[in-house]
Parts: sequence; C-alpha cells; structure tokens
Amino acid sequence: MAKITLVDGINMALGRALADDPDVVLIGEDIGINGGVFRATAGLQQKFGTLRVQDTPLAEGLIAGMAVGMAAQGMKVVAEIQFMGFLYPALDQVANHMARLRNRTRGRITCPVVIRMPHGGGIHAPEHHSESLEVLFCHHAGLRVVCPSTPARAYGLLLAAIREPDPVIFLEPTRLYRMAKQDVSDDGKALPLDQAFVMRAGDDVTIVTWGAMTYETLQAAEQLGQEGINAEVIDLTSLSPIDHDTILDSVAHTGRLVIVHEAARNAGLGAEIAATVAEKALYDLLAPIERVTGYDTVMPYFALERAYIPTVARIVEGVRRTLQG
Amino acid sequence: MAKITLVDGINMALGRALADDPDVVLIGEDIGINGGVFRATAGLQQKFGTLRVQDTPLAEGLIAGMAVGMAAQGMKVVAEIQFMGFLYPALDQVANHMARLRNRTRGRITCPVVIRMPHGGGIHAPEHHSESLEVLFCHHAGLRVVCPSTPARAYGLLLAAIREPDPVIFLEPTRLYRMAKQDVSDDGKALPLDQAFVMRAGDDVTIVTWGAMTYETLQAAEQLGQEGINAEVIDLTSLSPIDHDTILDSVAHTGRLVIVHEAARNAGLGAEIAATVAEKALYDLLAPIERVTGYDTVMPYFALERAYIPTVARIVEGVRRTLQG
Amino acid sequence: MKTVAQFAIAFEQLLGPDGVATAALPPFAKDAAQLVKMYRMMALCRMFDAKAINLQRTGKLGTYAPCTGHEATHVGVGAAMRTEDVLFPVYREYGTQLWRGVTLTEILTYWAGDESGTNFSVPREDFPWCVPIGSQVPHAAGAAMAFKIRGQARCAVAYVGDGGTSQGAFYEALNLAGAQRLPMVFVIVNNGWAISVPASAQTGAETFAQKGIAGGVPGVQVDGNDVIAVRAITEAALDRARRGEGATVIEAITYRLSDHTTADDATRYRPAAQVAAAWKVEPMLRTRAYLESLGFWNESMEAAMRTDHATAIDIAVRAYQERHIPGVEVMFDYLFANPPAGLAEQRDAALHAGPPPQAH
Amino acid sequence: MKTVAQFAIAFEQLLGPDGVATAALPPFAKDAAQLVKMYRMMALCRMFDAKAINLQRTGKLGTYAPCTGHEATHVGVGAAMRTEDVLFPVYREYGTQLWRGVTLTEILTYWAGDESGTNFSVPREDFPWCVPIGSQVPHAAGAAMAFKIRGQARCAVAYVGDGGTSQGAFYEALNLAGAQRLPMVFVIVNNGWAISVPASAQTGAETFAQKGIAGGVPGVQVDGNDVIAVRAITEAALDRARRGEGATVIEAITYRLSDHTTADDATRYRPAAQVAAAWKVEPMLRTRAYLESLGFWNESMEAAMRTDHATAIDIAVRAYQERHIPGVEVMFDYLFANPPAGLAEQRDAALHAGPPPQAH
Ligand SMILES: Cc1ncc(C[n+]2csc(CCOP(=O)(O)OP(=O)(O)O)c2C)c(N)n1
Ligand SMILES: Cc1ncc(C[n+]2csc(CCOP(=O)(O)OP(=O)(O)O)c2C)c(N)n1
Ligand SMILES: [Mg+2]
Ligand SMILES: [Mg+2]
Repeated sequence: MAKITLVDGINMALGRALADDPDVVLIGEDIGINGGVFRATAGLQQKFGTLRVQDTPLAEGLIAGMAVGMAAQGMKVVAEIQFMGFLYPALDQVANHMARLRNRTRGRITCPVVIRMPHGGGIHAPEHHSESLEVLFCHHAGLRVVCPSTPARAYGLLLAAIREPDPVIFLEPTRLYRMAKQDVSDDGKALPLDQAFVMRAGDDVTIVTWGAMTYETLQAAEQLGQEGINAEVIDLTSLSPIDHDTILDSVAHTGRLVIVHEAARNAGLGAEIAATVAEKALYDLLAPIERVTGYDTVMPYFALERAYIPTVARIVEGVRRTLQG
Repeated sequence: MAKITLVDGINMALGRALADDPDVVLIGEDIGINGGVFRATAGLQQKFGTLRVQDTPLAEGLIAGMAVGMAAQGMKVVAEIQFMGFLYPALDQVANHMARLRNRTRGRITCPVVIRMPHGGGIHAPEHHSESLEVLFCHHAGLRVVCPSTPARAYGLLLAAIREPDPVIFLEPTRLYRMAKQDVSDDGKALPLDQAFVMRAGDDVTIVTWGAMTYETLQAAEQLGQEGINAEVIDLTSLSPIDHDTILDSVAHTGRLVIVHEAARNAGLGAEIAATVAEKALYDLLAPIERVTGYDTVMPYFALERAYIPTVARIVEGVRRTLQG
Repeated sequence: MKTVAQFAIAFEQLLGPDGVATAALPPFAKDAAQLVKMYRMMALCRMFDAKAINLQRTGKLGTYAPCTGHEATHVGVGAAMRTEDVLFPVYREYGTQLWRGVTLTEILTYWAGDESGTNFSVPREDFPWCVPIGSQVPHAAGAAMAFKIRGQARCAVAYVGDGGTSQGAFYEALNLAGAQRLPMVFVIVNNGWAISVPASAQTGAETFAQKGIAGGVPGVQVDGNDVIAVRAITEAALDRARRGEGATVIEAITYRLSDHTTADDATRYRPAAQVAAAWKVEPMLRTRAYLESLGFWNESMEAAMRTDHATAIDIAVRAYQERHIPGVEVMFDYLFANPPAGLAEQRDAALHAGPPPQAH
Repeated sequence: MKTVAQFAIAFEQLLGPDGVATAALPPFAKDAAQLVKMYRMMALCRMFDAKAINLQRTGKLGTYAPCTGHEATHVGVGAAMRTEDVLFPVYREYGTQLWRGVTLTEILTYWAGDESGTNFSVPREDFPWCVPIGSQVPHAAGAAMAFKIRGQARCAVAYVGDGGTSQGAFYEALNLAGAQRLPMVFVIVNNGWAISVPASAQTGAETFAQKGIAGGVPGVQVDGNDVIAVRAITEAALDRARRGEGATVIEAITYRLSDHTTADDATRYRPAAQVAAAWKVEPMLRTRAYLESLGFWNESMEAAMRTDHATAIDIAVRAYQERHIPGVEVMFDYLFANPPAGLAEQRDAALHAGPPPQAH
C-alpha cells in the first residue's frame, strides 16, 4: 500500500475502472495527453487509447449531451468538467435528460454517467474556478451527488459511482487534491453510496460538513476539544441523497447542530439539513441551529477567497453560539 | 378600472414600460406578431415595432447572453423564456455574467435585465412546461427573484423589476395567468420589491407560500377556518431576497410554521425558510416545522401533475400535524 | 488574397409536384411493393393526424403536434434507415417512428401525458420525443460515438427543425461529428416555421444545409415533399456514414401545413396565401400521381387502404382509451435502479394522498 | 442536383515572415508614425509578458495568461478599431486592450485576484476579461444589437479562440449576427491550441473562417503574425459593419509561443519542433524588418524603445504593488445598486471576522 493523495485516488479508480470494464469511457477537456489540469487522468490515454480516454471539443453542453447518447448505448461514461464554474452549459443535459431518461422511458433508456468536477476554492485560481454549486444538482431528482474528503473515499466512492446504473455527480475538493495523503490499496473495492461518515465522535455538539471544509471543521473540533467541548463531526459525503438518519441520531445525542459549508448560505444545502432537523427532531434541539457558510455574495477573486471560505475561527464561534443558545 | 387577469397585468406593465422609456426592449421567442404563447406580449410589437419587441432565434442561451450585452449598453431588457424547463441553457449567462458584472467591474458595467418566465404546472402541458425551479436562481447572489400571485402585483412588481438597475428573475404562475381577475388601473405605479404580503391574518399557524400555491393555501385556510383554526397566510412574493422579518413576526405570534411550495422538497426554497426560523426563532416554535411540497421526483407528465402539486387536502393535513405537534 | 477553401450546396428533387420524374430515379422507385408501402405509411400519418387532432378537440387527448405536410420527409427517412440504426426524433416525426415500429397507441399515450407512451416495445433503442429544442442532437452524436468506439456499422439519425438549428447544442454536436467523423446524419426539417418565427428570421444563412460547413460536414438540400428524393439522399448519407466517411447534413424543405400544435393558432402569424400555395406542392398528391402513372395504384386501392387505416386507427384509439392508467406510485418507481432510502416515505405519502384531483 | 449556394474562403497576407511585402500594401503601411506606434505597442506586449511571468514565478502575481506570439493580431485589431467601438476580449488580448487605454497596472491587478483591475478608467464600455470560454460572444452581439436599435455607427468586436469556437454560444451569436445584420466583427484567434487540444482536434472544418457560413456571415483568413494584414482586414470588416452590411468572421492564424498560462506546461503535449518552427514566423521580427526596410527604424531606436518600455513597466509594477488593497467589505458593496436588507448582517460578520487568513 502506498501513501497517495486524493487526486491519486481518483486516478487509480479511473485506471481500475477502465481496466475492469471495456464499456468505461472517459471524456473531457485536456484529459488526454495532458492528463487533466489537475493530473487526475495522467497516463490513462497513453494506456487505454484516444477513444476510451477522449479529449472533446471545448463545450461542456456537448460533453454532457454526448454522455447521454453514449450511456444510452450502454457505455459507462466518466465525464470531467474542468472547473465547477463551467458546469452551467452542461446543466440542461444533466437536469432535462440525464436525470430523467430512466423515468421518462419507464426504465427503457438509462444514463450510467459520472460527471467529475473540482469543488470549492482555496487554490488562488481565476474567477469561476472556485465555486461550490452542489445544490444546483441536489435539487434535481434522478441524480446522486457525492463529495469525498479523503483519498480512500475518493477511490472507493468513485468506483461505486462508476458502477452505479444511474447518473452520479462526483465533486472533488480542489484544495484537497494534493493535500490529504493516505494509504490506499488498489483493491477495486467500492464504498457504499448514500452514506455519511462520522469523522469524530463527541457529545456536546454535532457539526455536519463536507468536502474540503471537513478539514477546517476537524481543526475547529480539535481546538474546542482542548477547552473540553466535544464536537461530533459528520462528513456528509453523500450530498444527495442526504443520510438524514446519521445526522438525526447524532443530534438526538448532542442536542446541538452546526452546519458548515463553503457554498453561499442562501438556499444552500445546509438549509435542507437544518430544515429536516427542525421537522423531525425539533424537540431534540437544545439550542438554535447554526450555519457557518460562504456569504451570499459572488465567490470573490482569489485575493479575498479566504475571507469567503469559512475559517476555523468562524466555525469555533458558530459552535460557541449554539452552546450559549 | 377594468377587471383584468394576471397575464393582462403583465401585458399592461410591459406596454407601460415600453411607452415610458425608449431604452426598454423586449426579446424572446414568439413574443412578436404572435404575442407570446400566453399572449403576455399581445399587441406590443404592432405598437412598438420589431426592434423594441423582438423575436429572437430559438436559443435561450443567446437570449440571456445578448441581454447582457444590450443591458451593458444601458438598454433595459425584458426577456421572456417560453417555459421554465427551458431556462437551463440561459443559466450560464444569468449566473456567470448577469448576476456578476456589476460586482466584477466594481460598478462599471451593470445588467438591468428582467427575465420573465412561467412558473409551475397545472395546465396539462407537455414535459418541461410545468417546472418550479426558483431555487436555481435564489442560490445565486446578485439576482432578485419575484413571483407575484395577483394581477395587481404582477403589474406593480413587473414595473418595479424593469426599473430596478440590477437583474430580476420574474416568475409568472402559469395556472393563474387567466384565473385570477382583479381591478387594476394602469397608473404606472410600481410596488416595492423585497417584500412579502400577508394575505390572511390568523393566530394559530403561519403558512408561507408563493405563486399559484397561494390559492390552494388560501382554500386550505378557509377550510381550517370553518373548524376554528385560524391560519395566517403569507405570500412570500419576493423569493430572493426573502422577507424573513415578516415570517419571523408571524411565527412569533402563531408559534407554528407550515411552508407550502410546488417545487421539489429536497433543497427547495422552503428549506431556507425553515432553516432561518430554526436559527432565529427556535424558541418561538411550539411544534415542528412542516413542509408541504412537490415530491422529490421529476415533475410527472400532466396525467399525474395534480398528484405532484400539493393539494388543499395535503395542506390541511400539514397544518393539522403542526397543531398536534 | 488566395482562395483556401470552397463549398457548394446542391438541391435534389426527383419527383415534381405533379408526380412526374424530374431526374433519373433510383431502383427502389420502380419497385411497386416498396413504393406502395411508403405511400400507405404516408397516408396513415395523414389520417392519424386528423384523428389525433379530433381527439384533442373533444378533450380525449392533450396538446398534440401534427405532422401533416411532413409525410414525405418522415417516411423517406424511415425507409432509408436500417433496423440497427438509432433515431433521435423531435416530436412530430411519426412517419419515421411508425416505420420503425412505434405504435399509434404509444403516440397517443405520450400525448395524453403518460410517460409509458415512450416505452416503445419496438424499437427499443430509439430515443423518445424530445421537448427541449436542439437537445436531442448531442444524444445522437453520443450514440454515434459509441458505434465508432465499438466498431459497429450503425448510424445515428438526428432530427432537428429550422428553429432547432439556432440552438448551440445543434452546432456543438455537428462540430463533434465533423471532428470525429461520426457515423450520423443530421436531418434538418425546414418546414418554414418555428411556431410563429419564419425560417427567414431564424438565420441569415441562405440555406440550412450550409450550416454543416461550420463543422466540416457536407450539407445537401432535398425537396422534403418528394419521398423518393428524401429516401435516396438519406440512403446515400447513411451509406457514406457506414463506410466511415463521416456525417452529412440534410436539409429537407417542406411546410408545416397545420398549426404548430393544437394549442397554437397559425392564422395569427402567417398569411393564408402562403398556406394555400404550400397545399399545391404537398407530398401525398405527387406520390399518388407517381404511383398511378406506373399503374401501381388506383382509386379502389385508395379506398381499400383508407378503410384499412381507419380500422387500424380505431383499434389503436380503443387500445389507448382502454389502456391501464398508472397510479401515483409511478412517479417514484422509475427514478433510480437503486432508489435512495428516503424516497419510500414520500411514495407512501403520495399513495395516502391518493389519485390526482381534477384541475379547478 | 442543382447547385443553390457557393462559398469561398480567402487568405490574406501582406508581409511575409521576412518582412517583405507579398502584396500591395494599404496607405497606413507607408505611414511612419502609425507603423512605429504599432510596433512599439507590440514590443511593449512582448516585454510586459516577460515581466508578468517573472512576477508570477516569484510569487508576486497569480496565474497569468501570456500573449507572446499574438502581438500582431492583438495590436492590428486594436489599431483598426475606433474609440467608440466596444471590445469583448477573452483573457490574453492585451495588445488590443492597451491600444484602447487599459493600463498595465489594471492588467496586473486583475491577475492578482483583485476585481478592481477590471474597472478600467479607459475604455469604460469595453468588457473585462471573460473566463467562461465563448460566453463573451453573445455579449458582443447584444451590444451590436443596441447600436442597431439606436442607429449608432459603432461596432462590437468579439474575440474567441480556436477552442472557443466549439461552444454553442459562439455559434448562437454568429447566427444572430447574420440574421440581424449586426454591426460586429468576430475575431477567431487560431493560435493552434486550446490548452493541450490542437486546433485540428477541435473541429473538422478545414478553416475556422468558414464557420461564419453557418450564420450567413462571410469569413476570411488572415496571417495573424502580419500586423499590416490584420489591421487592413479588420478595418475593412469594421467599415462594412458600419455601413450596415453586417458582420464578418476573421480567422487570424497565429501561434501560442508560451504555455497556456503560468499554471500550464506545454512541453507535456506539444513537440518542441513545432514551437521552434513557429518562432521562425513570429510577428516581431517581420514587423521590425519591414520598418527598417523603410528606414523608419534602427538599432538605436530599438534600444531607446526598450529603455522607455522597461521604465513604463517598472512604474506600472510599482503602482500595482503599492495599490490600495481592498478590504473584505468589497465582497458586498458592488453586488447591487440597492442591496437587500439582509446583506448588511453578513457584511458586519465578515468585517468582524477580519482580513483573510493565509492559505494553509
Ligand atoms: C429549448 C426550448 N425552447 C423553447 C421551446 C418551445 N418550442 C416548442 S416547439 C418550438 C419551435 C420549434 O420550431 P422548429 O425547430 O422549426 O420545429 P417545428 O416545430 O417547426 O417542427 C418552440 C420555440 C422548446 N420546446 N424548447
Ligand atoms: C466554459 C469553459 N470551459 C473550460 C475552461 C477552461 N479553459 C480555459 S482556457 C481553455 C482553452 C481555450 O482555448 P482557446 O479558445 O483556443 O483560447 P486560447 O487559450 O488558445 O487563447 C480552457 C479549456 C473555461 N475557461 N471555460
Ligand atoms: Mg420548423
Ligand atoms: Mg487557442
């Protein structure tokens, strides 16, 4: 077993899927000889050829649309959108066709497609490279949305996503691509979809987060721990469907809930988590729910991106408010 | 003063805006000689000519994109998207440019654009004609989202939207176009944006809704009234920003909250309302919050659309649950 | 300045409006069986259209998109395709779909707002009707890509209207087809109108066929009211694609003789004279005249066919009206192969709420 | 089959790689002042590029998109435009922007991740850099539509790359420009590459100029390393547009001599030989050779210019480094003319949280 990064985990899963199943095809921009701008597909075209690891023309709408047609023919398409801000032209195909064809045709035509894309900021990139737009996908029935926060989960969940007979949006935390390091063996084992992971057990407060924010959240939890405040940290991982049971169990135990996400607050996914708890576990709550999120502004150019992304200090403050509440 | 329908109110406001301000231009598909598939622009091209009331080529992305360029030149563009399911190709321009140009250029270039589109189902139309996708816009900073439920508000709020120096998404409840009738005078008076309207006062429970659901909700309130249950009904109207104060005041008074919307429940706008109350008014709540919404499915073809759209009975049940709670 | 590239667009017509050959005809145009089969299918489309419109007017069907005027294009394309090819229709190309095995009952069921109408028992791989204009074209390119990757000698046929060519999706797929020499055919049905917008306002291009040039794909115009020419041109394009020589754009010039849909009133926006002129060159007349000139058809055969079709349509309508009406649970049962746990709760709630109430 | 439409694409070059005229030259090509101004601007771009890359390498600037190799195209277009025209750039067309009044300091500020760099003091109506590829082209069409509606004799100039032409947005705007005879010019900068994807893989079209045909817009190819030809062709297109005769597509053939951006490593995907060959035909050499052949330029003028430019760049860099750094409140202060009430609460929270922490 080798210590690998999250992007290595992605690359390993893609290589494994291509080797295991001749119907798996990768499409995207600069994923071929260039190996992707984050190197997620490095070496794969050399190994599997230009048809199975294909550079497309520069058009995200086309990428999603051709994926539908290929998938309808039984190919398992793994498409890459180079940065999350570029997903918009693909959304028509994702929402109006990919998510609907199985239902529309009563199961006759299906869309086993995985759409991978970086998620979130923190790498000093230009505008549109640092967005957190998960909720645009989560609101649409017929899609699964996954966001792993460790190399092992990136590997296991990407394999699961590729093997799933329906479309899966796979969000890769940009600033974790090279940060997180972990022992991961290329054993071809998929991890279960639709499940949240408890990263840290605690009794005093539940913190739900996902993606890169998991790291700031764990740091905040450590800091609070030194003051004797024990936070339970849940990495949501499956953004749609949401594993509400894991959250409700935790809140039943802690009585306090803080939700941390990088996306804008207004109509962000945190709202769905808070709303569900307010519906199903109101009487478990000892204090108002807190959301620590990106602001309701445009993601700023990178000079200020760290002022937008929730910090350890803001998370700690949010937790403190629930403890006073 | 004449009794007019909601679509008449739209038509009257558009005519007034075109007459008042030479910079106002209407663009869209079939809005010219055909007067729009719902007749919202009937007679306007005949009156204002083919340049100011313009049929575009069949491309929603183009409509939004050219609107940006026209608005940057100081024109006030009112664009029509024929049905809400066709908004997706426009979203890249709306989210990445319309909503951002003022901020991106520090106020140098602005986008005074109104994008009108029908919202919701109930008219036995084909697939993609009956969607409720407001949350896709609400999550984006830099946009306002408005959804009037009466002819007078359609008139006054559309005028306000056109006069607003920033982009406004204007959602028109499809099944109310011809249903609601009201005295409205063409006085050129705009109504205030960013405000909710209390449609019915009550002490026992607060029901927040918007668009066409306002009618089923008011019927439910009447029915409950006969049993001595007095529901306060709030027509949110401004979907972004949300007028949280009006909701919080009402909940402080009633202690119970039911949110009714036609859109899918998961990550719908109802979640944001529930989350905000669970944060700011937890201790006012005497019972768990209820959401009565569309299901987390694709909007079905019209044979089943009425099984998807919340009914008076489902709303009444939802209220009852909060009263037991 | 030196010229670096040159292009030409040709127009094909084999039968004039009077049914007299205007050029040398292909072998199949002398084959009674094939000609009669095509004509009969065109007539079925025309008769079915009238029935469907009548059902809609009498509240027995939802909004319907008629095909009257398009029969030659739709049947010509259908006759040119092979079973193993895959069709990506828009919403009014019944002639092609019926030729390939879609049933009248399935068509009616779809327009009744019931998804089960799209679950064709034959042809299983053809795409259903596509409402978001232009969005079906990339699907065809994707299928063609799958054929290429797998080395299958199959073709994808994408329909798009004159209005649909304004969508970026059409062009993006076209550009991919050219770049990758995909085995596909783009059939642009130029019927003069996109609801109320005339083709002349839709684009500044002199022809729709020339749009292919932008993607390095050859384009050709054909008289879309001439079923012989449409079939011949489409067969040639499909052969070319099967030989690995890439895609072709076919512009079929016809006319939408009906309203856009039963929800539309075309008299609002187009002159009666234009419609009257179009009726003079419509496809049924010339096809029948040609068949009769060969002695393959006559009045009694016509009468017999009309009775057959009327019966077939009645049977289909009865099957449609007596079909099983799905319950509310179908909203939930086809979303996922592996439904997320939470969905069951909503499904139960929907079942508890019961069947849909009547619209107010 | 009868031919119904014909098209041709021509290629224009006025100066060969050696700086010797290959065709009759326009009047401005004999005007010392104009030629020297263009050459000096090209040289400024080249020198600024080196400085910006150096600033990025030393951590004083964010990711930067170089323009080396594109100087003739960018300056030629800038010189052809009028002040009242409006530019819709992508992200590397500094030569055009500088010609129109954008400052080196504004360019650096933008690439430092500070929005205030896009608030050009001159030209106020030009659009800022546009990151989502292709999405700027409809903006230009919209501006051109505004000029048409208001009867203004102004033109919109949209840049798009070879890669950008694959986006539907490019084609949708092109189609509108053709349908409405809009006063605009599409400048397709074919520099051979879209990051790692060669132009040959981007499309099956023999030329990018021919993409105009799809919208009924004439297209022409020009040697993008020949500033005289680029300016002449662009002036002709702009005159035509101003005369109300509609849009033109110009394909400027050049080469991206640098990495795509400072975050890219082009050696991964393109052969050194290709780059070396491109250096032999790059724009600076031939322009200088031509100026010298006319006696408009010499070694000492070159040296003096380099000193001037070095000083100008140093001053600009200093101004950049000493500029006011905006506080967190700017995230909130430019979103709306009339900010929603709720935003103030978040603004206060952000101010309370204080300046951004360093990245880990
Ligand atoms: C993306 C999208 N926008 C708008 C519509 C509404 N609409 C339905 S059909 C139509 C016109 C289509 O014209 P054309 O492509 O020429 O096909 P035809 O109806 O003539 O066969 C329009 C605008 C739609 N279905 N999809
Ligand atoms: C919609 C979108 N998709 C992907 C990208 C990432 N990206 C940035 S530049 C580029 C290549 C652009 O190539 P081209 O249009 O030829 O312009 P050039 O860089 O050669 O000037 C890509 C894929 C983007 N910026 N926008
Ligand atoms: Mg048409
Ligand atoms: Mg390029």
